[in-house]
Amino acid sequence: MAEKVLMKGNEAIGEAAIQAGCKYFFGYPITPQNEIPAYMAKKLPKVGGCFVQAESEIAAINMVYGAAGAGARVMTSSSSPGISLKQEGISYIAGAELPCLVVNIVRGGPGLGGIQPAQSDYFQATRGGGHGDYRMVVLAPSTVQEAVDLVMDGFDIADMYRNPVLLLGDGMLGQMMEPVEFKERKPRQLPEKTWAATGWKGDRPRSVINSLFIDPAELERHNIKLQAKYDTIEKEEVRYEAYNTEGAQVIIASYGTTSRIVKNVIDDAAREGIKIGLIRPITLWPFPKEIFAKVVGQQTVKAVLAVEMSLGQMVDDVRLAVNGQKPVYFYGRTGGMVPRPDDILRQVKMILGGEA
Amino acid sequence: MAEKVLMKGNEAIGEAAIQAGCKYFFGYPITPQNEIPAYMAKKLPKVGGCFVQAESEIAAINMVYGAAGAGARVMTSSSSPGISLKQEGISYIAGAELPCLVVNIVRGGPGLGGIQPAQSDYFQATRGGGHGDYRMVVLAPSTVQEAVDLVMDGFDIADMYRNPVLLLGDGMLGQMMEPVEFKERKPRQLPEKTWAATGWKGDRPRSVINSLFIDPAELERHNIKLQAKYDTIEKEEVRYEAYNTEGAQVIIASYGTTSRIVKNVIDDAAREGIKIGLIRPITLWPFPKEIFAKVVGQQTVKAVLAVEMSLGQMVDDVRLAVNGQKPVYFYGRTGGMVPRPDDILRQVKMILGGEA
Amino acid sequence: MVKVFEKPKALTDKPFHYCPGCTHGIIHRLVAEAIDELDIQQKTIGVAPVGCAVFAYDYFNCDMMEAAHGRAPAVATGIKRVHPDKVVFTYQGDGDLASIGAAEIVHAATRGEKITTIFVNNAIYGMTGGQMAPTTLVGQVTATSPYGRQPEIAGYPIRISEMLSTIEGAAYIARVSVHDIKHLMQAKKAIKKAFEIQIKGKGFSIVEVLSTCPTNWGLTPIEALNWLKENMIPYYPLGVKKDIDGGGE
Amino acid sequence: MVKVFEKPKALTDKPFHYCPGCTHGIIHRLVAEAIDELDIQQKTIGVAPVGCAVFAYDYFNCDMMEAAHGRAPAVATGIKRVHPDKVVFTYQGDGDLASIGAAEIVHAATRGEKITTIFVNNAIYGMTGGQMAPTTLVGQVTATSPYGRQPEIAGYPIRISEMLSTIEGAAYIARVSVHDIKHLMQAKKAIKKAFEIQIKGKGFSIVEVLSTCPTNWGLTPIEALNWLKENMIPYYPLGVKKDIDGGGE
Amino acid sequence: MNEQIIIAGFGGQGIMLMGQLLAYAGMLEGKYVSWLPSYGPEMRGGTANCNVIISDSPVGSPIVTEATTVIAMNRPSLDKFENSLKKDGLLLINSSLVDRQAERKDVRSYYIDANDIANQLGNLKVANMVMLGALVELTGIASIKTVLESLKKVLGPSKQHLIPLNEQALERGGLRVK
Amino acid sequence: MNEQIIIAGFGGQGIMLMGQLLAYAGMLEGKYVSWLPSYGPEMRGGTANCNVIISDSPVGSPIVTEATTVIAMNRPSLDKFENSLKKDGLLLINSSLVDRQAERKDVRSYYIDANDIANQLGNLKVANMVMLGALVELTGIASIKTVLESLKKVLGPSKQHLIPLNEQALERGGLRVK
Amino acid sequence: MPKVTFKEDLCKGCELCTTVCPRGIVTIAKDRINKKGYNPAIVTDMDKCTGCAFCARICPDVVIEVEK
Amino acid sequence: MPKVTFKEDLCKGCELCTTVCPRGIVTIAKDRINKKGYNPAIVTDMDKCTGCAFCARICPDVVIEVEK
Ligand SMILES: Cc1ncc(C[n+]2csc(CCOP(=O)(O)OP(=O)(O)O)c2C)c(N)n1
Ligand SMILES: Cc1ncc(C[n+]2csc(CCOP(=O)(O)OP(=O)(O)O)c2C)c(N)n1
Ligand code: SF4
Ligand code: SF4
Ligand code: SF4
Ligand code: SF4
Ligand code: SF4
Ligand code: SF4
Ligand SMILES: [Mg+2]
Ligand SMILES: [Mg+2]
Repeated sequence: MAEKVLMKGNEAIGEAAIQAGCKYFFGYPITPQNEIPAYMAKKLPKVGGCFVQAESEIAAINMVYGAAGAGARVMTSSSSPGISLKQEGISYIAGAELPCLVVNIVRGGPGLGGIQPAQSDYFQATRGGGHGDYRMVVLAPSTVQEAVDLVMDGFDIADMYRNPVLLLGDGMLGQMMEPVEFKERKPRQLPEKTWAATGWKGDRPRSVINSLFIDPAELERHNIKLQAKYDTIEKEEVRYEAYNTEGAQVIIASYGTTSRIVKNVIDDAAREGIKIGLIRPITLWPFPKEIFAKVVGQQTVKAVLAVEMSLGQMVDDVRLAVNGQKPVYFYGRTGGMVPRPDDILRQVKMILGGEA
Repeated sequence: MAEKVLMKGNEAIGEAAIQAGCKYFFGYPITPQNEIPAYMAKKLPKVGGCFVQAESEIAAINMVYGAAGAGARVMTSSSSPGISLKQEGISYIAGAELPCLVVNIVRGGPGLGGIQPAQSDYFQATRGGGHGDYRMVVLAPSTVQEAVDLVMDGFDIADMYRNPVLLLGDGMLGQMMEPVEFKERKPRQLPEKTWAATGWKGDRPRSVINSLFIDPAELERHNIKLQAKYDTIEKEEVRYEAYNTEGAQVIIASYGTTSRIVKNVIDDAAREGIKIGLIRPITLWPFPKEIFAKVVGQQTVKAVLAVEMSLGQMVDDVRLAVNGQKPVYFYGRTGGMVPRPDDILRQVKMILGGEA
Repeated sequence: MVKVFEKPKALTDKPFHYCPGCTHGIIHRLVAEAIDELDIQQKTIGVAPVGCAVFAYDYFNCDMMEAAHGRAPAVATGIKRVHPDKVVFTYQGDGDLASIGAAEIVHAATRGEKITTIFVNNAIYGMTGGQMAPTTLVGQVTATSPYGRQPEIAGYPIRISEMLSTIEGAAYIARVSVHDIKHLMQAKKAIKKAFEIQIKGKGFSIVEVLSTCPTNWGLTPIEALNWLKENMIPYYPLGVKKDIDGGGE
Repeated sequence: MVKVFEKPKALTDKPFHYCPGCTHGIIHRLVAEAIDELDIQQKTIGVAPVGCAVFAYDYFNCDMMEAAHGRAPAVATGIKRVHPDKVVFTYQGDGDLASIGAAEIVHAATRGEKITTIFVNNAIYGMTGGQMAPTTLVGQVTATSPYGRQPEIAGYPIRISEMLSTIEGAAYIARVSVHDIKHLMQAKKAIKKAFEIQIKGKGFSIVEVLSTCPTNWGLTPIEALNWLKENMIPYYPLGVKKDIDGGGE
Repeated sequence: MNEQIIIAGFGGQGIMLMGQLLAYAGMLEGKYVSWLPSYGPEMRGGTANCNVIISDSPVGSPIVTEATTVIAMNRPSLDKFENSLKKDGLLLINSSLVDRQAERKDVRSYYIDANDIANQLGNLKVANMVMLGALVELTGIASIKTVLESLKKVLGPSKQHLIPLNEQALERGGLRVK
Repeated sequence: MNEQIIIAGFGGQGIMLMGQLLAYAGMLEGKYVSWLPSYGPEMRGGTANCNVIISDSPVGSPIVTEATTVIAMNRPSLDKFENSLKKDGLLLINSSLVDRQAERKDVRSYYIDANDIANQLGNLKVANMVMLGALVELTGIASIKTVLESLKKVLGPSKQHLIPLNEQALERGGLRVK
Repeated sequence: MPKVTFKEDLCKGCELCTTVCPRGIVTIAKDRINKKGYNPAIVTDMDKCTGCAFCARICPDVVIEVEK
Repeated sequence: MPKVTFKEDLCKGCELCTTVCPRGIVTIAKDRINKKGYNPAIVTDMDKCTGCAFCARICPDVVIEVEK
């Protein structure tokens, strides 16, 4: 077993990437993720890699496109406004089917907003803030350890499917320290990157990294191919945690750091004889629909409550998953405010009391 | 009655904006919307306005921010990749509560994609491709005349609520010609722009256009205020067309140019004794949920079919609106391919035959 | 007794949030003095950047807009086109202007946009905690150049004033410093001149002001002024780089 | 008999889609000839722009990537950092490089990125149907300057080579033309030199090639070459603007 | 009336204008109309086509999937669109440039040597008007007068001197199929 | 054990380090731990605080809403966090800089003249270690030995010469509340 | 004797080659069109050719090959 | 006689003013701290003041007013 170390979320993300074999990082400063580029600037040269501070988030994501197309494991990170700027680039990466890891340590918005933790980029993350029919795999860790594990898995998923993967954290996750362990992982069987542009010696077809299909029939074929890939991902890569769900009266849907607060609420509620269950999506896309359908079907369950640090974004996916079986409620804080356990519990009681 | 003229969608959009009092346009070339900036470049100087070709879509949207903050009616237009680039700026405009009209003449994606008509930016449009909790009003005309009318209404809605409004068309709408009439409109009662930055003479509070709230409690208050505004819009501004819905066996949900094809299908189906109804959202956000709930509740309705030029984006909203009452199916073409009436009809028959 | 020095009217009463000894404060005051002397407070609209000066909208006592990071020149363009009779200025840091906003400043100059830019070059990203800027000197240690800026990896610092001087639409370009009284008086003159150029409709004007960041340089305010003088000025020579209105070097 | 002229190996067999007489085709060939002569086809990775040359990935017979509009220098940076031993070039139009991609080219130069850029300046946006570019000449009528480019509104054309020459990391900068045999031979020399500079690891190199757009200029191909010579060259003087390896003007 | 028309040819043959005039004329005669062009990257020498619908009821899809009329101004256009024509539809072929006969036997085919006629009129550019003349003659979609009126609006004041030539071309086209 | 600790003071007082050492020590002693800092725009002279949780079971929310311990290194911190303390909680006040007494009577308050003690030790910077010494003494969260071990890891090889001074400070702090 | 070959079907009839031939022997064949629909360029009098390859060098479509 | 006034509570003790006074009469009051928590700047010997306002001009926080 590897040694446990106490690390900041942001730094742990950087270290996990390096241990996953990521040698290239292109980024631009923005709070609250600045420790990621700083860590990479310090460490990458020592592993024969390269850190480049790009002139902007747009340049950074396009450098990622170049490095990914050249066959490298590569990463960028930013926070909300910076991620908005990357949307065109992300759409290109998805369109050209390149693997990479994008990290969004979310802060309050819209606009310049604030710098405190938020989850208000859920729509952007899961629906593609960019143009066209594409999807990113969205991983939402709730602890620093999980962030480390998901960074490593994320690179594998990206390479497996030739698709960008987004790690969605928030300022709290990025700034906090927790013990982490960098575990030995058994490597996933990954396809070779025969498609990469590495210089053409005639021993394989010429590599052309591209997302232009001027003939609409061709573009549709490409889109359908992408869709088939997304279907496979929806089948193979769904992850979630179902906690205390059996016989629960209310199911709370919550992800990331917010779900940790919900766990406190579950304990508090238990003391008062209220049974709350938690479904914590770990992949926000693909969304764990089936477990909702299943858990919510229980007789005991009166309602579902989505708790988010936003004004209601994941709640759409929860409603889609629940599909009218049970009422779905929402409670959220936003702008950098973090839900308090007692307020969440009050919501649950209101729901059970028929007041919500 | 004003004279009818035959106009290209893109040019009609430009003319409508000018007639609505828009004097400033900032844009960047991209197919298939190039006739909009070209029209504005030609006409704005003649009405004492100003056309600026920005150095990029990002500069354009930020010029819009500046001009809107300075109190002007202002507009920009682009197509999919360019709209992705504007996401940060749009989030700023929403955050600072500035009114403006953004036009997206959608083409196939992702990435560079193609230039033929598509509706695959629905998610981006309705969910906010940018960061943070915000919404744009999204208007989806299906004819050139409706585009003209909605451009004019769009400016009013923007001013009314101090919010960006998106006009979502596609290459077909932008490129086609139809007869249009620029009707006399009775002006909506709009609030004065006392908040605009126009130079401070001490006769009003100093104008500060801003979206930064460093204190999360303040940012949350701001977000809740925005949310209240969005709630009002959801109540006041929903628009749709319900066509042939009474006693329909299948309800097709479709918007924009696609809905025109569906209308052909409805006629074709009628000839075969199949009754199809159409719900055509005109505002994609706010989405016309209630009419779905109502129409779909009819005994006769066996199912709902969403038809889109995408691989399934609006279908989420349709499902949310139908909320499990009836099964919801999807049929789409993508990448610039346009659904054919016979293929749509085949889908309907499959649904009715239980094969879908 | 007459006041020989008091707070300019174009500054609000809000105390600056800047770190002790940070020369952003001096530069704010110089801009405000220029506004006062030209008596244009009522017709000035300022644009704040994203950077330590983000709260400039709280300090300048005129209408203000806060722009997205790097986009102040585009925002100013939007304002100026709507109000050609107003005086529009941007206040931007080196990360904001020279890095993410490089295209916007180049094109404001290219269009000969009749705005004035105050460009505060402190060779670092202050706000975000001291990362490398395009203007960071070779060898300078920052959060993202932990081994000192290495030209092999990160290239050489960019001289914005010299670069913009090649652009026809730029009417007035000067680099100044505020590390001592003599230089800050020159800085003020340049800032005033830049506004005058705008008012005369000559084109785009920009004043690059060398500035300190004691906090992220890891120096005391006094040491920081010396570091500026000894390290920045040799690489960033002061002077009027362009003046289509006569003058220049 | 020996072939004194044949299609270079670094071009595929795919016929160009360019309009009749469009000099993009000549420039493609010159680049390919340089690649052949330096015998670097197997280690060259090219980056195509968004513009009429978007399909360059079909024409250059080496590994290629298609970049987002304006971002080719960033994409090339990503490639070069992963493969420092390869030769990486971008091929970009004036809308792509001088307008939307202004920040990317300035910063590739600033970082001294060891890539080569072929910059095709045809004073217009060809692909999208003839809109004004930052390089469009004063008075030139385009789709978005229907009354001719007016400096009051749109400023003056930007001279990219001169602007980039102020940047330390730029090792080689030349402006050339292809309007006649003599000039196109010089153009080829410059392109080859630019690649050599990259191979030697000296820094960033760029060749600005004046080019025609008969279609959107509304001229015949022959008239277009003359228009280039008579109107573009006086504003965009030819020559080596910078050569840290010796030479230059 | 529900005319679903495809007009196709080389870029530069005035294909788009033909369609626009037709739609304009239809509008002037009180019909519902739409015009939809093909569009693509700007390149000379490409092919161009447009869809025109002229109808007594509001136009649904502006895309013509089953044409009532196809005008093929060159060979590739005939190859591409012959099969889009519905049974008994009208096929107008510019025989000056098309070196084959129609393959469809279930349609009404007309061969008009539009370029030659235009040449005779002294301006190759009006070949499109010749075809248009033939079309309105055959379908009665609009009168030549209305087409001319449309042309006046589309051309703008500076080009009114071109009207007589175009009128001649329209008439010659009409005569050709009378 | 479920210690929920808030540590607050001026930036520059070593607040963050205190919290990190505590969390590190907790981890070394086999507990579940988390450390969460306040963060904001980089400005000198601001206030800083962090939340530390040390628990026998996995840490849910890393945010301390009801503290078992509050360390107030200056007056504004006391003003801000005194009320976050739960009944019977521990309130450690740096009496060198705080010029008032605790208002809460339902908590256990200790006044430690940390700056003065640090001054006596010849380095004002170790005032934080003095407080930390007092804390571990009072709570038994970790031994001074583990805290020192943590410090060694956190400081890195180049700063090991600082260990003895810090050890002294920890001990002096412990003694102060014994 | 030098030999100039045209891949005629690639020619777009742009006429650039006709302007650079020092011997004035490159012209456009007005009487025929190639597959692309253009009048192609030809050499009228190969005997006069110097093999200078100017025509080939200016051709934007790499239509021409020159042997000597 | 010139008069120099400090809005003491705005002072951040940066000491810049102490470096520019031609008479060397501006110093930091080490013995007290202001509301913000800094040792503020003061003039020790107002009689020597020339009213040159250098101290005010270099002060980044507009703490100083000078009358003459
Ligand atoms: C799009 C975007 N990217 C990054 C940031 C984060 N950010 C805030 S300030 C800043 C840099 C500030 O540096 P500079 O412009 O030099 O100003 P200074 O603070 O040094 O005065 C950055 C990168 C942001 N807010 N938005
Ligand atoms: C983000 C984005 N904006 C705009 C476009 C549309 N677009 C395609 S090519 C082009 C300009 C091409 O001009 P230039 O770079 O000068 O190349 P040329 O065609 O003249 O060779 C533009 C604006 C796009 N594809 N993507
Ligand atoms: S961080 Fe630097 S630039 Fe920002 S206020 Fe502090 S000293 Fe000034
Ligand atoms: S549009 Fe212009 S630049 Fe593009 S291929 Fe045609 S002539 Fe060349
Ligand atoms: S090779 Fe020279 S001489 Fe011969 S045809 Fe070509 S241009 Fe003329
Ligand atoms: S230059 Fe080439 S394409 Fe042009 S006419 Fe001559 S051979 Fe044909
Ligand atoms: S006004 Fe001049 S002399 Fe007087 S205290 Fe200030 S700096 Fe010194
Ligand atoms: S310069 Fe101003 S802030 Fe600094 S010590 Fe002097 S008075 Fe105080
Ligand atoms: Mg800076
Ligand atoms: Mg161009």
